[in-house]
Amino acid sequence: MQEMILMKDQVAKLFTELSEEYNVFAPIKDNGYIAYRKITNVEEIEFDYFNSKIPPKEILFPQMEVLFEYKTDGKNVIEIEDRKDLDEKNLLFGIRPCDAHSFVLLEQFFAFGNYQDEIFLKKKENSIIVGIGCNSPKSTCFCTSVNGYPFQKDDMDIFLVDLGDKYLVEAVSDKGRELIQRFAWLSKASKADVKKGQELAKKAEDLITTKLDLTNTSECLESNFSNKIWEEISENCLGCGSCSFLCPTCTCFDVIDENAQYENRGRRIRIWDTCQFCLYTLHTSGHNPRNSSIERCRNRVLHKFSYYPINYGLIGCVGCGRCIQACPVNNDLREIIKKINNIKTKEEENIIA
Amino acid sequence: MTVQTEQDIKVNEKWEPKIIAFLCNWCSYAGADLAGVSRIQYPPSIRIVRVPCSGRINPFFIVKALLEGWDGVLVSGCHPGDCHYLTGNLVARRRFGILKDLLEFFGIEPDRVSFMWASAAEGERFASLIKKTTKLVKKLGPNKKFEKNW
Amino acid sequence: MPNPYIPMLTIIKSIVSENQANDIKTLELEFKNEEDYNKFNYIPGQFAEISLIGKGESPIGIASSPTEEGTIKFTIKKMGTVTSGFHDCNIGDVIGVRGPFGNGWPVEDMKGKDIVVIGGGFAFSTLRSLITYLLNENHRKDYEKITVIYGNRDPGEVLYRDILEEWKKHDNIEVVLTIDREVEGWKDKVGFVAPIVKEVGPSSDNAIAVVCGPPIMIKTTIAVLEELKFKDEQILNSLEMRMKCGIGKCGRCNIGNKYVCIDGPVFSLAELKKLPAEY
Amino acid sequence: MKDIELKNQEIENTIKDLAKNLLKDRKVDMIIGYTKGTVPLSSSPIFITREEDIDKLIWNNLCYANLAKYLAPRGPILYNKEGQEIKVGIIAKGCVGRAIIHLTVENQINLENIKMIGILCNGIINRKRIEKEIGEREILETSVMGKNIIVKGCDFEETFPFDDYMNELCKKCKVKSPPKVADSCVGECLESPPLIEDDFNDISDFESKTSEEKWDLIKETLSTCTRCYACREACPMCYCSLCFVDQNKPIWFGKTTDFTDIFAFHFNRAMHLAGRCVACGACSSVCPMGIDLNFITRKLEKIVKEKFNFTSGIDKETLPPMMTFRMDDNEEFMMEED
Repeated sequence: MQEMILMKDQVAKLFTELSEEYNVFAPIKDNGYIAYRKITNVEEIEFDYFNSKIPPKEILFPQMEVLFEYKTDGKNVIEIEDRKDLDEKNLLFGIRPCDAHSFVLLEQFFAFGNYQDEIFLKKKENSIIVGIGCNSPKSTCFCTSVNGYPFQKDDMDIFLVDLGDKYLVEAVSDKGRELIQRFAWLSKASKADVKKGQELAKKAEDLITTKLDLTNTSECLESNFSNKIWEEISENCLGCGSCSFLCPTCTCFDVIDENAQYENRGRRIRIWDTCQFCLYTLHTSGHNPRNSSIERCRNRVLHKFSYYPINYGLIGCVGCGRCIQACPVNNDLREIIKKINNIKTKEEENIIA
Repeated sequence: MTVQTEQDIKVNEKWEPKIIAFLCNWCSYAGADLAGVSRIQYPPSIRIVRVPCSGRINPFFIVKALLEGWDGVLVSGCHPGDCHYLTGNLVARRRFGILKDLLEFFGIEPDRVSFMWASAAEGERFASLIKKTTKLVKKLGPNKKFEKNW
Repeated sequence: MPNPYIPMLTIIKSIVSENQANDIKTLELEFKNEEDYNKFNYIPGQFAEISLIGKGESPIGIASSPTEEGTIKFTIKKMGTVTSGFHDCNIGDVIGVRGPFGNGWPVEDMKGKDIVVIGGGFAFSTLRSLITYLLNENHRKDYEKITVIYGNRDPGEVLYRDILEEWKKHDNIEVVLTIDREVEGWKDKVGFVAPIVKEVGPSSDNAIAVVCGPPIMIKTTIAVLEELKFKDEQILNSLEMRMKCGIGKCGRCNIGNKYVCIDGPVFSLAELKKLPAEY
Repeated sequence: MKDIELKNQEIENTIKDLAKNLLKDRKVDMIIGYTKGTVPLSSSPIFITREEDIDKLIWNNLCYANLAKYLAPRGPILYNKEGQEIKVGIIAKGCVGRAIIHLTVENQINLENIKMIGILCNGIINRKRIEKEIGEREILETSVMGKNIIVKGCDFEETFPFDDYMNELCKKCKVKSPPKVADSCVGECLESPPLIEDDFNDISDFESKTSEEKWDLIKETLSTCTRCYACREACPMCYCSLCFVDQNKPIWFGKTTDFTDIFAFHFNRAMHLAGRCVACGACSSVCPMGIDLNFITRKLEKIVKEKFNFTSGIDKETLPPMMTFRMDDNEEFMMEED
């Protein structure tokens, strides 16, 4: 389909037309950092940004989400109400390629097996992703090492390239194509614009300095479960949740009931959880299969770089680098991967006692 | 929370605040009992929770009460030196001193949470302090800060 | 697909206290509407997420066998917030049930084989479901010799005493009860489960051993079974894991890349040996 | 005052020598220190057992972690595989020394096993403030030159005055090196507990606000909290085996990110730190959402200073306020009949 041009001053016009039908989520500045929020007017949008602190995953899989609500007669439940807001249409504006790819991983996970997580899947169904290429990736980015690249557009519906005063617009999916046809006032992109887009793509890719070789990381992880290297990797880990709560592919959640007991109603909600917390696998009997930071750090790395490839054939990491920036003790994931890759000695020699 | 205008306070003149009162079993609870027995009138705004000693009060109780929507919290124990457990109220006094300052620093109106000593013989004093607390909390209006509106 | 987190509503029909300490009770639940029950077809060894809506949800093994029509039973030990909530319930209260989850005992592959059922403590509930299923008149003939070895700390802890007595009367099943230490008035065996299994010495050819109980009992019993030349595929056990969703989404019950709630809870020793020792 | 980067270099050399000697003479089995971070504006705690790793040790103004955290019971460091206690050398800036002393007063650590390698701390940079002011541009490299912090990116270079962009707590810090305790302190130590005067004027304008304004400000500051507990896990004083937010019998406060639950967590953690917090600023330095908790720390110090004339972690003999009481404690806050 022919690439189009959207002038930056036309974004307001685009937004007003979209916001009747869609809840528009876009990057705004919140307490010093970028966050994706539902916006009411276009001035709130922050156009010059690298990426958000909390990934856009929180739009479709929020940190606190209602599973169902219920009414009681004081003691017993009399009625359970399913969620009614799942059919609302969302438009996610300004999503980076790595985060867009994270939606594919999340969808793969929530749809896997004979139980599908309807809540996430319906919301993803009703969302349109308008992504933007990364003109200036950071040194902590390593999307090229996990089958991604700064201008990857196949996980988006509409792909924009920031050409300075205008956007190069390209429809990727049918949803995207059908949406673009509605805006007849978009002008056609010139050859020069398209060429400039490709140059930016090439330039962005060269900016990525981190190169991780993940070819046999999965096997290495599998055969080195009780290698002493894990003690060294998790030595200074504090066991907080920063890395998982800022990770676009972490999906673990806890389920809690909340009651408004004086009004005889309540709701069952789910909140983000992380394998780094002590309660995560604590049995009621007191036994905890993953008792210290050694097992927990290992589980996080294994889950994304060994279990995901085995179960779903995809690497469970999009290379956004948020966990590298957020870690209080700077436990760099790239260093962990390098340490795993160059484990020479077989597993038997240095076993965790 | 909207700023409480003069007009609002007048409107809810008949609004009776709900105050949870942790009374120490040996002095304050007996004081309350004495106030009742000698027919001393005081506003029906408090709900009494009897505790062995004011030292038993954990700051969680007070924060949890405010979170659950109580309009005021009152903790009453024996006068220093009269404590049945000798040092319960002395330990509590330090804890409450810090708690009161911290609550105020975090934006909870100071008059919402009050501490007092009342011995078993001071029925009068108990009733007047209840009147005073109720007046203070009534002036502040209902506790709307922690409503989880869903 | 409906929202998988919404439970089906059931009503408590009967509550039976199973032990002297009165901290283990069996709840018998009847589904509020009929087609929920018809949809709820399960095999022994599966579990369900039963919830006291307002308090929480917990994964409990289904104690009743599919052959017992009309209701489903759960044996619950009073441990945490939710289970204590169940113990405060009385007849007629509403309980939410989600399930059945997990793979359950492979009753099909067990056909034509000797079955050695080894249970310990209150984990016997899923074994009760299995044994009742096996003893059912139109299933019993598919299986050879059935031996049940059930160990407990003391007589007060033995679950389902009436059913055990009844099974003892049957001629097509051998029931061996044991307690850890000698208590006067106890007619059956005394000693830990593992030595008793060695004593009973079930033959391992064409046999399946089903082990379910506290981790220490499983470890010692498996050692004995290996001595009796039970191969790894012949030893099955049902794992206990912390669970929240029961459908493989909340992520916490994984051993290696397998989730205990969807790939288990029943694993053969061969499968367990392939997984990392993290359970 | 000598330029900061020379001072840092000097400190770095001394701690390397001291650490090497301690390891060589088998006085300690392990050294806990800081090493260079792989990302600008950060450092990483490191545990050194071999002499050849000593030169991984660094000292700069980004060593924000409080290393005493690894000594408290939850840290696995204190015992080797056979379960015997091991002797640990620890790079101790002032607040790390205070934390160790306070943990000793609370009988959590055994001081004979600990050798504090004392240094005269010259302040920690407020990394989150710089991160927010640089905004979305990438920081490639940071350094300290003369009186300024130089932050370089691919197409920009910004300088920040060191004294202003230092951590708020470091600006007011009076205990720049660890107080001397018996023979467990090598290098720079304070001979006697320092005399602390502090007018706490930095939080007076916040305190003078009305309850409404304070509540709105607190709500605005804390509302972006994601409950990841990095602040709790970085704090040396938070060593409970089961934190009150993790308890479920009873469930005290919710675990959601609704503001009531965020308030409950931060308020009660502050309450638990009264008279125990050693003002190291680690909680604000590690917060991924850049929430500045330092003004709460300042208030805690102020309450305890004014009411009980106590500063935590400077004197092994005096008991912290919440562990004792006096007959004549002040009680103006008590309600009296009017």
